[in-house]
Amino acid sequence: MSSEQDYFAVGPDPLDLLFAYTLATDLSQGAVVCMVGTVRRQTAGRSVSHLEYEAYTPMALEVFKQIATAIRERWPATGKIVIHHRTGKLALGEASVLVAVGHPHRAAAFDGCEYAIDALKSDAPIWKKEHWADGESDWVVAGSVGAKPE
Amino acid sequence: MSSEQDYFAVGPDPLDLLFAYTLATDLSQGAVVCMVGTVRRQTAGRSVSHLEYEAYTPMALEVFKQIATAIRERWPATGKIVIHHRTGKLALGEASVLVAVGHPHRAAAFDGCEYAIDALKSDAPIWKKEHWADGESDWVVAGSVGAKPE
Amino acid sequence: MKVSIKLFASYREAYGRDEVILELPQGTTCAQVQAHLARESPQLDRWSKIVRFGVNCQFVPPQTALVDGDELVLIPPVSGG
Amino acid sequence: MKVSIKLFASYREAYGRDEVILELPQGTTCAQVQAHLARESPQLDRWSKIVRFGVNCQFVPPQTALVDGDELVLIPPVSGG
Repeated sequence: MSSEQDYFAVGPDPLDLLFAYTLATDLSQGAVVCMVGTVRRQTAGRSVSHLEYEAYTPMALEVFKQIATAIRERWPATGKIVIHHRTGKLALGEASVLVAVGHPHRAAAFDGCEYAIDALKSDAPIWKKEHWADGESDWVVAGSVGAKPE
Repeated sequence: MSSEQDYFAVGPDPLDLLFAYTLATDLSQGAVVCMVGTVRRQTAGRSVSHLEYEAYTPMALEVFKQIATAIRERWPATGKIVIHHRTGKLALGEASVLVAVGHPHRAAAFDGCEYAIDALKSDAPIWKKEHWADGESDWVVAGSVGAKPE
Repeated sequence: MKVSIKLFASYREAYGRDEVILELPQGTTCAQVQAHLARESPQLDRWSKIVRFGVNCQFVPPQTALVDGDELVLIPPVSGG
Repeated sequence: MKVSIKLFASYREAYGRDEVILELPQGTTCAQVQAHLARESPQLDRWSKIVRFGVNCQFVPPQTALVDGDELVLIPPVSGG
Protein backbone atom coordinates (compact mmCIF):
# COMPACT_ATOMS: atom_id res chain seq x y z
CA MET A 1 0.00 0.00 0.00
CA SER A 2 1.63 3.25 -1.02
CA SER A 3 2.08 5.48 1.91
CA GLU A 4 3.59 8.48 0.26
CA GLN A 5 0.34 10.26 1.11
CA ASP A 6 1.29 10.08 4.78
CA TYR A 7 3.10 12.70 6.80
CA PHE A 8 5.32 11.65 9.69
CA ALA A 9 7.42 14.06 11.71
CA VAL A 10 9.34 14.21 14.97
CA GLY A 11 10.86 17.49 15.97
CA PRO A 12 10.83 20.65 18.04
CA ASP A 13 8.49 22.77 15.94
CA PRO A 14 5.00 23.44 17.34
CA LEU A 15 2.33 21.12 15.93
CA ASP A 16 -0.03 22.51 13.30
CA LEU A 17 -3.50 21.00 13.51
CA LEU A 18 -4.79 22.75 10.42
CA PHE A 19 -1.81 21.59 8.39
CA ALA A 20 -2.39 18.03 9.54
CA TYR A 21 -6.10 18.24 8.80
CA THR A 22 -5.57 19.66 5.31
CA LEU A 23 -3.14 16.86 4.63
CA ALA A 24 -5.43 14.17 5.97
CA THR A 25 -8.50 15.23 4.06
CA ASP A 26 -9.09 14.69 0.37
CA LEU A 27 -12.06 14.16 -1.82
CA SER A 28 -12.42 10.51 -1.08
CA GLN A 29 -12.50 10.96 2.68
CA GLY A 30 -15.82 11.22 4.43
CA ALA A 31 -14.26 11.72 7.81
CA VAL A 32 -11.00 12.87 9.33
CA VAL A 33 -10.37 12.18 12.99
CA CYS A 34 -7.56 14.06 14.73
CA MET A 35 -6.28 13.49 18.23
CA VAL A 36 -4.07 16.05 19.91
CA GLY A 37 -2.25 15.24 23.16
CA THR A 38 -1.46 18.24 25.30
CA VAL A 39 0.66 18.95 28.36
CA ARG A 40 -1.58 18.64 31.36
CA ARG A 41 -1.37 20.81 34.43
CA GLN A 42 -1.32 17.78 36.66
CA THR A 43 -0.48 14.13 36.44
CA ALA A 44 -1.40 11.84 39.31
CA GLY A 45 -2.21 14.87 41.41
CA ARG A 46 1.24 16.42 41.10
CA SER A 47 1.31 19.80 39.42
CA VAL A 48 3.50 19.96 36.34
CA SER A 49 5.78 22.86 35.47
CA HIS A 50 6.74 21.69 31.99
CA LEU A 51 7.62 18.59 30.03
CA GLU A 52 10.60 17.55 28.00
CA TYR A 53 10.49 15.01 25.17
CA GLU A 54 13.42 13.15 23.70
CA ALA A 55 13.22 10.92 20.65
CA TYR A 56 15.37 8.56 18.67
CA THR A 57 14.03 10.22 15.56
CA PRO A 58 15.03 7.82 12.78
CA MET A 59 13.53 4.84 14.60
CA ALA A 60 10.45 6.81 15.71
CA LEU A 61 9.74 7.62 12.06
CA GLU A 62 10.23 3.95 11.19
CA VAL A 63 7.73 2.97 13.90
CA PHE A 64 5.24 5.54 12.56
CA LYS A 65 5.50 3.94 9.11
CA GLN A 66 4.89 0.50 10.56
CA ILE A 67 1.86 1.85 12.47
CA ALA A 68 0.45 3.21 9.19
CA THR A 69 1.00 -0.14 7.48
CA ALA A 70 -0.79 -1.94 10.30
CA ILE A 71 -3.70 0.52 10.13
CA ARG A 72 -4.10 -0.07 6.41
CA GLU A 73 -4.08 -3.82 6.91
CA ARG A 74 -6.98 -3.56 9.34
CA TRP A 75 -8.86 -0.73 7.63
CA PRO A 76 -7.88 -1.01 3.95
CA ALA A 77 -9.83 2.03 2.75
CA THR A 78 -7.89 4.29 5.12
CA GLY A 79 -6.71 7.39 3.30
CA LYS A 80 -3.98 9.63 4.62
CA ILE A 81 -2.31 9.27 7.99
CA VAL A 82 -0.51 12.06 9.82
CA ILE A 83 1.63 11.41 12.92
CA HIS A 84 3.59 14.29 14.37
CA HIS A 85 5.38 14.24 17.72
CA ARG A 86 7.18 17.16 19.31
CA THR A 87 10.54 17.02 21.02
CA GLY A 88 12.25 19.43 23.39
CA LYS A 89 10.71 21.56 26.11
CA LEU A 90 6.92 21.96 26.20
CA ALA A 91 4.93 24.35 28.37
CA LEU A 92 1.55 23.59 29.93
CA GLY A 93 -1.19 23.35 27.36
CA GLU A 94 1.14 22.89 24.42
CA ALA A 95 0.46 20.03 22.00
CA SER A 96 2.95 17.17 22.27
CA VAL A 97 1.49 14.77 19.71
CA LEU A 98 -0.96 14.92 16.86
CA VAL A 99 -2.45 12.04 14.93
CA ALA A 100 -4.89 12.44 12.04
CA VAL A 101 -6.49 9.70 9.97
CA GLY A 102 -8.79 10.07 6.99
CA HIS A 103 -11.27 7.42 5.88
CA PRO A 104 -14.47 7.33 3.83
CA HIS A 105 -16.37 6.26 6.99
CA ARG A 106 -16.05 7.84 10.39
CA ALA A 107 -16.06 4.66 12.50
CA ALA A 108 -12.89 3.42 10.81
CA ALA A 109 -11.33 6.90 11.04
CA PHE A 110 -11.91 6.86 14.80
CA ASP A 111 -10.55 3.32 15.15
CA GLY A 112 -7.49 3.99 13.01
CA CYS A 113 -6.68 7.20 14.87
CA GLU A 114 -7.00 5.57 18.29
CA TYR A 115 -4.93 2.59 17.11
CA ALA A 116 -2.20 4.98 15.95
CA ILE A 117 -1.84 6.87 19.24
CA ASP A 118 -2.01 3.68 21.31
CA ALA A 119 0.67 2.02 19.16
CA LEU A 120 2.83 5.14 19.26
CA LYS A 121 2.66 5.23 23.03
CA SER A 122 3.68 1.60 23.33
CA ASP A 123 6.37 1.37 20.65
CA ALA A 124 7.75 4.73 19.50
CA PRO A 125 11.23 5.38 20.95
CA ILE A 126 10.15 8.66 22.55
CA TRP A 127 10.59 9.57 26.18
CA LYS A 128 8.85 12.14 28.35
CA LYS A 129 10.49 13.82 31.31
CA GLU A 130 8.07 15.49 33.68
CA HIS A 131 9.30 18.58 35.49
CA TRP A 132 7.05 19.25 38.45
CA ALA A 133 6.28 22.54 40.15
CA ASP A 134 8.27 21.44 43.20
CA GLY A 135 11.41 21.42 41.07
CA GLU A 136 11.78 17.67 40.89
CA SER A 137 11.70 15.84 37.57
CA ASP A 138 11.85 12.29 36.27
CA TRP A 139 11.41 10.22 33.16
CA VAL A 140 7.91 8.89 32.99
CA VAL A 141 7.59 5.12 33.24
CA ALA A 142 4.20 3.92 31.95
CA GLY A 143 2.35 2.14 34.71
CA SER A 144 4.41 3.69 37.44
CA VAL A 145 2.73 6.13 39.83
CA GLY A 146 3.75 9.15 37.85
CA ALA A 147 2.17 8.03 34.60
CA LYS A 148 -1.57 7.49 34.71
CA PRO A 149 -2.72 6.19 31.30
CA GLU A 150 -3.11 9.33 29.28
CA MET B 1 -22.90 19.94 35.03
CA SER B 2 -22.26 23.39 33.74
CA SER B 3 -21.89 23.42 30.04
CA GLU B 4 -21.14 27.04 29.44
CA GLN B 5 -17.71 25.84 28.32
CA ASP B 6 -19.31 24.21 25.31
CA TYR B 7 -19.72 25.70 21.87
CA PHE B 8 -22.67 24.67 19.69
CA ALA B 9 -23.41 26.21 16.33
CA VAL B 10 -25.51 25.51 13.26
CA GLY B 11 -25.14 27.84 10.31
CA PRO B 12 -23.74 28.61 6.89
CA ASP B 13 -20.28 29.80 7.85
CA PRO B 14 -17.35 27.51 7.01
CA LEU B 15 -16.20 25.39 9.94
CA ASP B 16 -13.01 26.40 11.75
CA LEU B 17 -11.06 23.43 13.09
CA LEU B 18 -8.44 25.53 14.85
CA PHE B 19 -11.12 27.58 16.55
CA ALA B 20 -12.84 24.43 17.74
CA TYR B 21 -9.58 22.92 18.94
CA THR B 22 -8.56 26.05 20.84
CA LEU B 23 -11.96 26.04 22.49
CA ALA B 24 -11.82 22.38 23.35
CA THR B 25 -8.41 22.39 24.89
CA ASP B 26 -7.51 23.79 28.28
CA LEU B 27 -4.97 23.04 30.92
CA SER B 28 -6.86 20.17 32.43
CA GLN B 29 -7.27 18.31 29.15
CA GLY B 30 -4.76 15.68 28.27
CA ALA B 31 -6.39 14.94 24.92
CA VAL B 32 -8.70 16.61 22.43
CA VAL B 33 -10.28 14.48 19.74
CA CYS B 34 -11.86 16.23 16.75
CA MET B 35 -13.88 14.62 14.00
CA VAL B 36 -14.58 16.47 10.78
CA GLY B 37 -17.12 15.18 8.27
CA THR B 38 -16.51 16.28 4.71
CA VAL B 39 -18.42 16.18 1.45
CA ARG B 40 -17.37 13.06 -0.38
CA ARG B 41 -16.92 12.78 -4.09
CA GLN B 42 -19.07 9.71 -4.23
CA THR B 43 -21.76 8.05 -2.17
CA ALA B 44 -22.80 4.52 -3.03
CA GLY B 45 -20.87 4.78 -6.28
CA ARG B 46 -22.77 7.81 -7.53
CA SER B 47 -20.62 10.89 -8.09
CA VAL B 48 -21.73 13.90 -6.12
CA SER B 49 -21.81 17.44 -7.47
CA HIS B 50 -22.54 19.19 -4.20
CA LEU B 51 -24.60 18.87 -1.02
CA GLU B 52 -27.20 21.02 0.62
CA TYR B 53 -27.96 20.97 4.35
CA GLU B 54 -31.08 22.27 6.02
CA ALA B 55 -31.57 22.47 9.78
CA TYR B 56 -34.24 23.31 12.30
CA THR B 57 -31.63 25.33 14.13
CA PRO B 58 -33.20 25.95 17.52
CA MET B 59 -34.00 22.26 18.00
CA ALA B 60 -30.63 21.15 16.60
CA LEU B 61 -28.90 23.30 19.23
CA GLU B 62 -31.15 21.78 21.88
CA VAL B 63 -30.20 18.29 20.72
CA PHE B 64 -26.49 19.24 20.84
CA LYS B 65 -26.94 20.32 24.48
CA GLN B 66 -28.63 17.04 25.33
CA ILE B 67 -25.81 15.13 23.62
CA ALA B 68 -23.28 17.03 25.77
CA THR B 69 -25.24 16.21 28.92
CA ALA B 70 -25.34 12.54 27.97
CA ILE B 71 -21.57 12.54 27.31
CA ARG B 72 -20.85 14.04 30.73
CA GLU B 73 -23.06 11.44 32.38
CA ARG B 74 -21.02 8.64 30.83
CA TRP B 75 -17.61 10.33 30.98
CA PRO B 76 -17.84 12.74 33.93
CA ALA B 77 -14.35 14.22 33.56
CA THR B 78 -15.13 15.36 30.02
CA GLY B 79 -14.05 18.95 29.55
CA LYS B 80 -15.25 21.10 26.70
CA ILE B 81 -17.45 19.93 23.86
CA VAL B 82 -17.74 21.63 20.46
CA ILE B 83 -20.42 20.67 17.93
CA HIS B 84 -20.69 22.74 14.78
CA HIS B 85 -22.81 21.82 11.76
CA ARG B 86 -22.96 23.73 8.51
CA THR B 87 -26.09 24.54 6.56
CA GLY B 88 -26.60 25.68 3.00
CA LYS B 89 -24.70 24.61 -0.11
CA LEU B 90 -21.42 22.71 0.32
CA ALA B 91 -18.91 21.87 -2.40
CA LEU B 92 -16.89 18.65 -2.60
CA GLY B 93 -14.31 18.41 0.15
CA GLU B 94 -15.88 21.08 2.33
CA ALA B 95 -16.45 20.28 5.99
CA SER B 96 -20.10 19.73 6.92
CA VAL B 97 -19.76 18.88 10.60
CA LEU B 98 -17.14 19.21 13.28
CA VAL B 99 -17.15 17.68 16.74
CA ALA B 100 -14.40 18.21 19.31
CA VAL B 101 -14.23 16.76 22.82
CA GLY B 102 -11.58 17.41 25.46
CA HIS B 103 -10.83 14.99 28.29
CA PRO B 104 -7.88 14.34 30.62
CA HIS B 105 -7.53 10.86 29.02
CA ARG B 106 -7.56 10.11 25.32
CA ALA B 107 -9.72 6.95 25.42
CA ALA B 108 -12.67 8.88 26.86
CA ALA B 109 -12.03 11.77 24.44
CA PHE B 110 -12.31 9.30 21.54
CA ASP B 111 -15.44 7.68 22.97
CA GLY B 112 -17.15 10.99 23.73
CA CYS B 113 -16.37 12.38 20.29
CA GLU B 114 -17.67 9.29 18.50
CA TYR B 115 -20.76 9.25 20.72
CA ALA B 116 -21.44 12.88 19.81
CA ILE B 117 -21.31 12.41 16.03
CA ASP B 118 -23.35 9.19 16.18
CA ALA B 119 -26.03 10.85 18.33
CA LEU B 120 -26.06 13.92 16.09
CA LYS B 121 -26.61 11.77 13.03
CA SER B 122 -29.49 9.91 14.62
CA ASP B 123 -31.29 12.79 16.41
CA ALA B 124 -30.32 16.26 15.21
CA PRO B 125 -33.07 17.77 13.01
CA ILE B 126 -30.69 18.31 10.09
CA TRP B 127 -31.27 17.08 6.55
CA LYS B 128 -28.84 16.51 3.71
CA LYS B 129 -29.80 16.80 0.07
CA GLU B 130 -27.38 15.15 -2.33
CA HIS B 131 -27.02 16.73 -5.76
CA TRP B 132 -25.40 14.22 -8.11
CA ALA B 133 -23.30 14.92 -11.15
CA ASP B 134 -26.10 13.63 -13.39
CA GLY B 135 -28.28 16.53 -12.23
CA GLU B 136 -30.59 14.51 -10.06
CA SER B 137 -30.90 15.20 -6.35
CA ASP B 138 -32.73 13.83 -3.35
CA TRP B 139 -32.91 14.06 0.41
CA VAL B 140 -30.78 11.40 1.97
CA VAL B 141 -32.63 8.75 3.93
CA ALA B 142 -30.32 6.86 6.28
CA GLY B 143 -30.34 3.19 5.43
CA SER B 144 -31.62 3.72 1.92
CA VAL B 145 -29.29 2.97 -1.01
CA GLY B 146 -28.16 6.55 -1.28
CA ALA B 147 -26.88 6.82 2.25
CA LYS B 148 -24.16 4.33 3.20
CA PRO B 149 -23.30 4.82 6.85
CA GLU B 150 -20.85 7.71 6.81
CA MET C 1 -56.48 26.47 19.10
CA LYS C 2 -53.71 27.77 16.80
CA VAL C 3 -50.56 25.72 16.15
CA SER C 4 -47.67 26.59 13.83
CA ILE C 5 -46.33 23.62 11.91
CA LYS C 6 -42.77 23.78 10.68
CA LEU C 7 -41.87 21.74 7.59
CA PHE C 8 -38.37 20.80 6.45
CA ALA C 9 -36.60 18.99 3.64
CA SER C 10 -38.80 16.51 1.82
CA TYR C 11 -41.87 17.68 3.78
CA ARG C 12 -41.32 21.29 2.79
CA GLU C 13 -40.86 20.29 -0.84
CA ALA C 14 -43.84 17.93 -0.85
CA TYR C 15 -46.09 20.47 0.83
CA GLY C 16 -44.63 23.50 -0.94
CA ARG C 17 -44.34 25.61 2.17
CA ASP C 18 -42.01 25.71 5.19
CA GLU C 19 -44.63 26.79 7.70
CA VAL C 20 -48.33 26.30 8.12
CA ILE C 21 -50.49 27.85 10.81
CA LEU C 22 -53.43 25.59 11.56
CA GLU C 23 -56.59 26.17 13.52
CA LEU C 24 -57.18 22.87 15.30
CA PRO C 25 -59.66 21.50 17.81
CA GLN C 26 -58.38 21.21 21.41
CA GLY C 27 -56.42 18.01 22.08
CA THR C 28 -55.42 17.34 18.49
CA THR C 29 -52.34 15.09 18.55
CA CYS C 30 -49.17 15.32 16.51
CA ALA C 31 -50.05 12.14 14.60
CA GLN C 32 -53.43 13.61 13.67
CA VAL C 33 -51.73 16.71 12.26
CA GLN C 34 -49.47 14.49 10.15
CA ALA C 35 -52.49 12.58 8.86
CA HIS C 36 -54.27 15.84 8.10
CA LEU C 37 -51.33 17.15 6.03
CA ALA C 38 -50.87 13.80 4.29
CA ARG C 39 -54.50 13.92 3.11
CA GLU C 40 -53.68 17.21 1.40
CA SER C 41 -50.32 16.04 0.02
CA PRO C 42 -50.32 12.27 -0.51
CA GLN C 43 -46.53 12.31 -1.15
CA LEU C 44 -46.14 12.81 2.59
CA ASP C 45 -47.55 9.36 3.12
CA ARG C 46 -44.25 7.62 2.53
CA TRP C 47 -42.91 9.15 5.76
CA SER C 48 -46.00 8.73 7.94
CA LYS C 49 -44.64 5.61 9.68
CA ILE C 50 -41.16 7.04 10.34
CA VAL C 51 -41.79 10.75 10.84
CA ARG C 52 -40.84 12.07 14.26
CA PHE C 53 -42.37 15.01 16.07
CA GLY C 54 -40.85 17.94 17.93
CA VAL C 55 -42.85 20.34 20.06
CA ASN C 56 -41.06 23.45 21.27
CA CYS C 57 -37.72 21.90 20.34
CA GLN C 58 -38.24 18.66 22.25
CA PHE C 59 -38.96 15.25 20.73
CA VAL C 60 -42.46 14.07 21.68
CA PRO C 61 -44.37 10.82 21.04
CA PRO C 62 -46.91 10.86 18.17
CA GLN C 63 -49.90 10.78 20.54
CA THR C 64 -48.86 14.00 22.29
CA ALA C 65 -51.76 16.43 22.41
CA LEU C 66 -50.93 19.93 21.18
CA VAL C 67 -51.86 23.13 23.00
CA ASP C 68 -52.53 26.60 21.72
CA GLY C 69 -49.37 28.35 20.48
CA ASP C 70 -47.28 25.19 20.23
CA GLU C 71 -44.62 24.99 17.51
CA LEU C 72 -44.79 21.52 16.03
CA VAL C 73 -42.07 20.29 13.68
CA LEU C 74 -42.58 17.22 11.50
CA ILE C 75 -39.19 15.52 11.29
CA PRO C 76 -38.65 13.24 8.29
CA PRO C 77 -35.62 10.92 8.49
CA VAL C 78 -32.64 13.07 9.45
CA SER C 79 -29.27 13.01 7.68
CA GLY C 80 -26.97 15.40 9.47
CA GLY C 81 -23.21 14.91 9.77
CA MET D 1 33.88 -5.66 15.78
CA LYS D 2 32.79 -2.02 16.39
CA VAL D 3 29.24 -1.15 17.41
CA SER D 4 27.80 2.27 18.23
CA ILE D 5 25.43 2.27 21.18
CA LYS D 6 22.87 5.05 21.39
CA LEU D 7 21.58 6.00 24.84
CA PHE D 8 18.46 7.98 25.58
CA ALA D 9 16.53 9.44 28.51
CA SER D 10 17.28 7.69 31.80
CA TYR D 11 20.04 5.61 30.16
CA ARG D 12 21.78 8.71 28.86
CA GLU D 13 21.55 10.37 32.25
CA ALA D 14 22.65 7.28 34.15
CA TYR D 15 25.56 6.65 31.80
CA GLY D 16 26.42 10.32 31.30
CA ARG D 17 26.74 10.03 27.53
CA ASP D 18 24.37 9.70 24.60
CA GLU D 19 26.62 7.53 22.49
CA VAL D 20 29.27 4.94 23.13
CA ILE D 21 31.38 3.19 20.53
CA LEU D 22 32.34 -0.26 21.75
CA GLU D 23 34.88 -2.76 20.48
CA LEU D 24 33.14 -6.10 20.97
CA PRO D 25 33.94 -9.74 20.19
CA GLN D 26 32.06 -11.23 17.20
CA GLY D 27 28.58 -12.47 18.07
CA THR D 28 28.05 -10.32 21.15
CA THR D 29 24.30 -10.06 21.73
CA CYS D 30 22.26 -6.99 22.64
CA ALA D 31 21.56 -8.39 26.11
CA GLN D 32 25.29 -8.83 26.72
CA VAL D 33 25.90 -5.19 25.78
CA GLN D 34 23.23 -4.12 28.29
CA ALA D 35 24.86 -6.25 30.97
CA HIS D 36 28.27 -4.80 30.12
CA LEU D 37 27.01 -1.21 30.49
CA ALA D 38 25.09 -2.04 33.66
CA ARG D 39 28.32 -3.32 35.25
CA GLU D 40 29.83 0.13 34.65
CA SER D 41 26.68 2.04 35.76
CA PRO D 42 24.66 0.03 38.26
CA GLN D 43 21.76 2.51 38.05
CA LEU D 44 21.04 0.94 34.66
CA ASP D 45 20.16 -2.26 36.43
CA ARG D 46 16.62 -1.19 37.23
CA TRP D 47 15.79 -1.29 33.53
CA SER D 48 17.62 -4.49 32.60
CA LYS D 49 14.49 -6.65 32.63
CA ILE D 50 12.34 -4.20 30.67
CA VAL D 51 14.82 -2.55 28.32
CA ARG D 52 14.16 -3.14 24.64
CA PHE D 53 16.66 -3.18 21.84
CA GLY D 54 16.71 -1.56 18.42
CA VAL D 55 19.25 -2.39 15.75
CA ASN D 56 19.32 -0.16 12.68
CA CYS D 57 15.93 1.25 13.65
CA GLN D 58 14.17 -2.08 14.02
CA PHE D 59 13.14 -3.74 17.29
CA VAL D 60 15.16 -6.92 17.87
CA PRO D 61 15.03 -9.65 20.55
CA PRO D 62 17.65 -9.41 23.35
CA GLN D 63 19.58 -12.44 22.07
CA THR D 64 20.18 -10.87 18.66
CA ALA D 65 23.87 -11.06 17.75
CA LEU D 66 25.37 -7.75 16.65
CA VAL D 67 27.56 -7.31 13.59
CA ASP D 68 30.27 -4.82 12.81
CA GLY D 69 28.91 -1.31 12.22
CA ASP D 70 25.51 -1.96 13.77
CA GLU D 71 23.78 0.92 15.55
CA LEU D 72 22.26 -0.48 18.72
CA VAL D 73 19.81 1.59 20.75
CA LEU D 74 18.91 0.63 24.34
CA ILE D 75 15.26 1.57 24.78
CA PRO D 76 14.13 2.15 28.38
CA PRO D 77 10.35 2.26 28.92
CA VAL D 78 8.93 4.69 26.37
CA SER D 79 6.51 7.51 27.16
CA GLY D 80 5.65 9.28 23.96
CA GLY D 81 2.25 10.89 23.32
